[in-house]
Amino acid sequence: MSTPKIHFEMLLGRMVRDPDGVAVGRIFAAHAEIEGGDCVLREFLLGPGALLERFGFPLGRWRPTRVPWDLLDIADPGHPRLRCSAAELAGRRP
Amino acid sequence: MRNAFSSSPAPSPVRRARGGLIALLLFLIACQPSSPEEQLLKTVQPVGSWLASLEMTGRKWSSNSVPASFVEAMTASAREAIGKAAEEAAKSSARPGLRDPLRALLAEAEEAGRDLRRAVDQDDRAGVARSVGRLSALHARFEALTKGAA
Amino acid sequence: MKKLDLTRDLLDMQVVGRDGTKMGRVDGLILELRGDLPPRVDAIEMGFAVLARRMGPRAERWLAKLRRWSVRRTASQRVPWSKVKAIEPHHIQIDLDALETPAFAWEIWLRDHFVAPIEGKREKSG
Amino acid sequence: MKKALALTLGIVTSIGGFLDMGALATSAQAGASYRFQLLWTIGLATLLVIFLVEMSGRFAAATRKALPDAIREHFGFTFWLVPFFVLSLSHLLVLGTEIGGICFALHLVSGLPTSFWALPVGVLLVTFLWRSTFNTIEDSTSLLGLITLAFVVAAVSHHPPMKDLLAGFVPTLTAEEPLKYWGIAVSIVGAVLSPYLFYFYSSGAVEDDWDSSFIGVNRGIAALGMGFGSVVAMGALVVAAMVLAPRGIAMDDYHQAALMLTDAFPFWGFLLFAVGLGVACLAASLEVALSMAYATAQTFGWNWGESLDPREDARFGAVYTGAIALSSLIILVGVDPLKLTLLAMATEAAVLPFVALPFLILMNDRKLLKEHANGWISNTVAVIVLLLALVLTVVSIPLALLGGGG
Repeated sequence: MSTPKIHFEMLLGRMVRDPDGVAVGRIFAAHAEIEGGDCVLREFLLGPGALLERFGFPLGRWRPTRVPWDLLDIADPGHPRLRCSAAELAGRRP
Repeated sequence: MRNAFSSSPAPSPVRRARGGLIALLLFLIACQPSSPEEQLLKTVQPVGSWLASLEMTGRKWSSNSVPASFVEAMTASAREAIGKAAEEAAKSSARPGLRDPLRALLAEAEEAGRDLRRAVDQDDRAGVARSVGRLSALHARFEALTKGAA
Repeated sequence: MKKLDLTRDLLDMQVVGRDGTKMGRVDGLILELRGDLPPRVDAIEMGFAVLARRMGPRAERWLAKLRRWSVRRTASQRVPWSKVKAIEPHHIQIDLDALETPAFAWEIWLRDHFVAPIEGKREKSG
Repeated sequence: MKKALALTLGIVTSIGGFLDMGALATSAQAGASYRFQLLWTIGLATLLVIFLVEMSGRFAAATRKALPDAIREHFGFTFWLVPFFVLSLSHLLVLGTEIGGICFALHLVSGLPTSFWALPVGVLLVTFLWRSTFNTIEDSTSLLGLITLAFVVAAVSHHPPMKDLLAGFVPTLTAEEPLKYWGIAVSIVGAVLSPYLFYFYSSGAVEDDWDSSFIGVNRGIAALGMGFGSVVAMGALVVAAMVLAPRGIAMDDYHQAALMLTDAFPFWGFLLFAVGLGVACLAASLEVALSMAYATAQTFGWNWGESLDPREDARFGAVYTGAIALSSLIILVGVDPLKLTLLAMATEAAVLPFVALPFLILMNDRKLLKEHANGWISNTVAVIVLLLALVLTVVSIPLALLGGGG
């Protein structure tokens, strides 16, 4: 059990930057799934949209930026880094 | 009001707005009574209400509506308030024509309050009736004086 | 497969012990980073130390000073995910007895030093 | 039957929240200085408070959660921390004024100085809270509270001129001494829209364990309970307008208010005022102390509940005990009750947005409330309250210090 552990709550409100330091948005929510008794993190939600969603507010045109877990490096909760460029992330989104 | 002007490095807009508003209100207050006469009238304004309260208290005691202890408390706070006004009046630079009769009246008012208290302590109903009459006369004079000047 | 919103459904939720006593809140979540596998919630954390950390480093140092007077063995408590029995909209059920956890140290201390002396052996009616 | 009895929660909330020291003092002050001109502020405040109380009750019934509970859960600890802290401070001040009110009432009947009563009253409050369950508090205070109807009886017996009375419900924008006028207006709204009202009511609903079947009843309770408080407050205003104003007595001191009822009830009036004030403030102190304990326990997820034995929720008990001790201290050192009241009401008004905004957001969370979420009417009112709250926050403190003080 040498796997690193981090405090999830310390991620909240942190600004996510891509490798070039471009700001993508702040983390306000994260979706997980229960599988086989485990609670597994699937994606992070960034930006004001994420905050609105968390408050259960009618979203309107504010949509959260969704980042799949494997695209976000959270080893240092203080400075979450995107594993791809902001542009790529924008491209991925439907 | 320190909190409003609190010297935090970067005051938020709200703070600044509140600070400004307080400043404005203070400004309004500060220059409301412009002349010393108006200032004097403002400081003695509550006295009218206190005279009325003392009169009512006296009457109510005579009709057994309030206990003596209440008269005691009422006269005490009245004397305090009137005394404060008297001090201010003494300092005032208003024209003697207004200030001196007011000061005389305030002195009388304090005395009348004391009389009421004494009369009640001695359960002297006639005395209470007398000071009630005196208080209402004082109140009328006070109104005439302040209204006339204003 | 049940979906969970970690901030909405888990963090800051009421934690209820085996016997139904309110034990505290989910003040923090420990994520286990598993390399190629998605991160997994390893434990829920409760306690003032966790809250202080959320408030920032200054608060954390400040609390560390206060700890001297605390009657609690630990300022925070980790409940492994395996102990989490149910995640309900109203609370989170865990398979622990509140009285056995440090979360209740203060409760018990107050009961012994503060309530009991004043209350005496009174039996509550109604 | 249980639902009918639930009305007591409304009444006690109203007596404690509406008829507290602040509301009575400001109503009397308004009547004494402006006769009926400020009736509209009580009317407005009542309307708003009914809606807000209904919302907090509906929320509790639909989610089985009290407000502080839900706010921490929903907005996270870091969001809630500051409002929680500020609210606790204002709660302490308010508790101080209420305890001051009880002490003043005792001073009236006993002749002993107000500060003399601070400690006995503090001890009495704590013992009462320790010994009693939530229901006994509800029933006893709402029963005792009926005494305050004396203000209404007195008001009616004075036959106030109907024309002026009705005119009073139309805001007057041109009053002499506008600063004082608006100062009192703000204080009245601030005194009525007390944050602890909503904490207490929603926590109370959870204690009485309401479920969604109470949502209908809750409307009636909110309207009746708050209506009761409102009528008494208006009664106080009218009596002051009929008794104090004509004699030229303004309220510079609580002693002057004590004369209010002696015209209508020559023999009992003085005692009735003292008892009425004492009861209202007693209910209010219990309410504030409890809602402070509720808010704290719920924020940290401790065991809470007035119906539990203090052994079962020692921390909950410790909070209200500590709060009462601190607040009694304020009175013990002999702070002028009227000044304290005005300050407390100003802080209450100032913290209102902290409560109103999260409240408004929560009430619109359809995932949480489903079909019970706010409709457009409630939302309009909530938004009005929010805007009003922001205005109050900006003006309350200066106005209370400069104008409201008279």
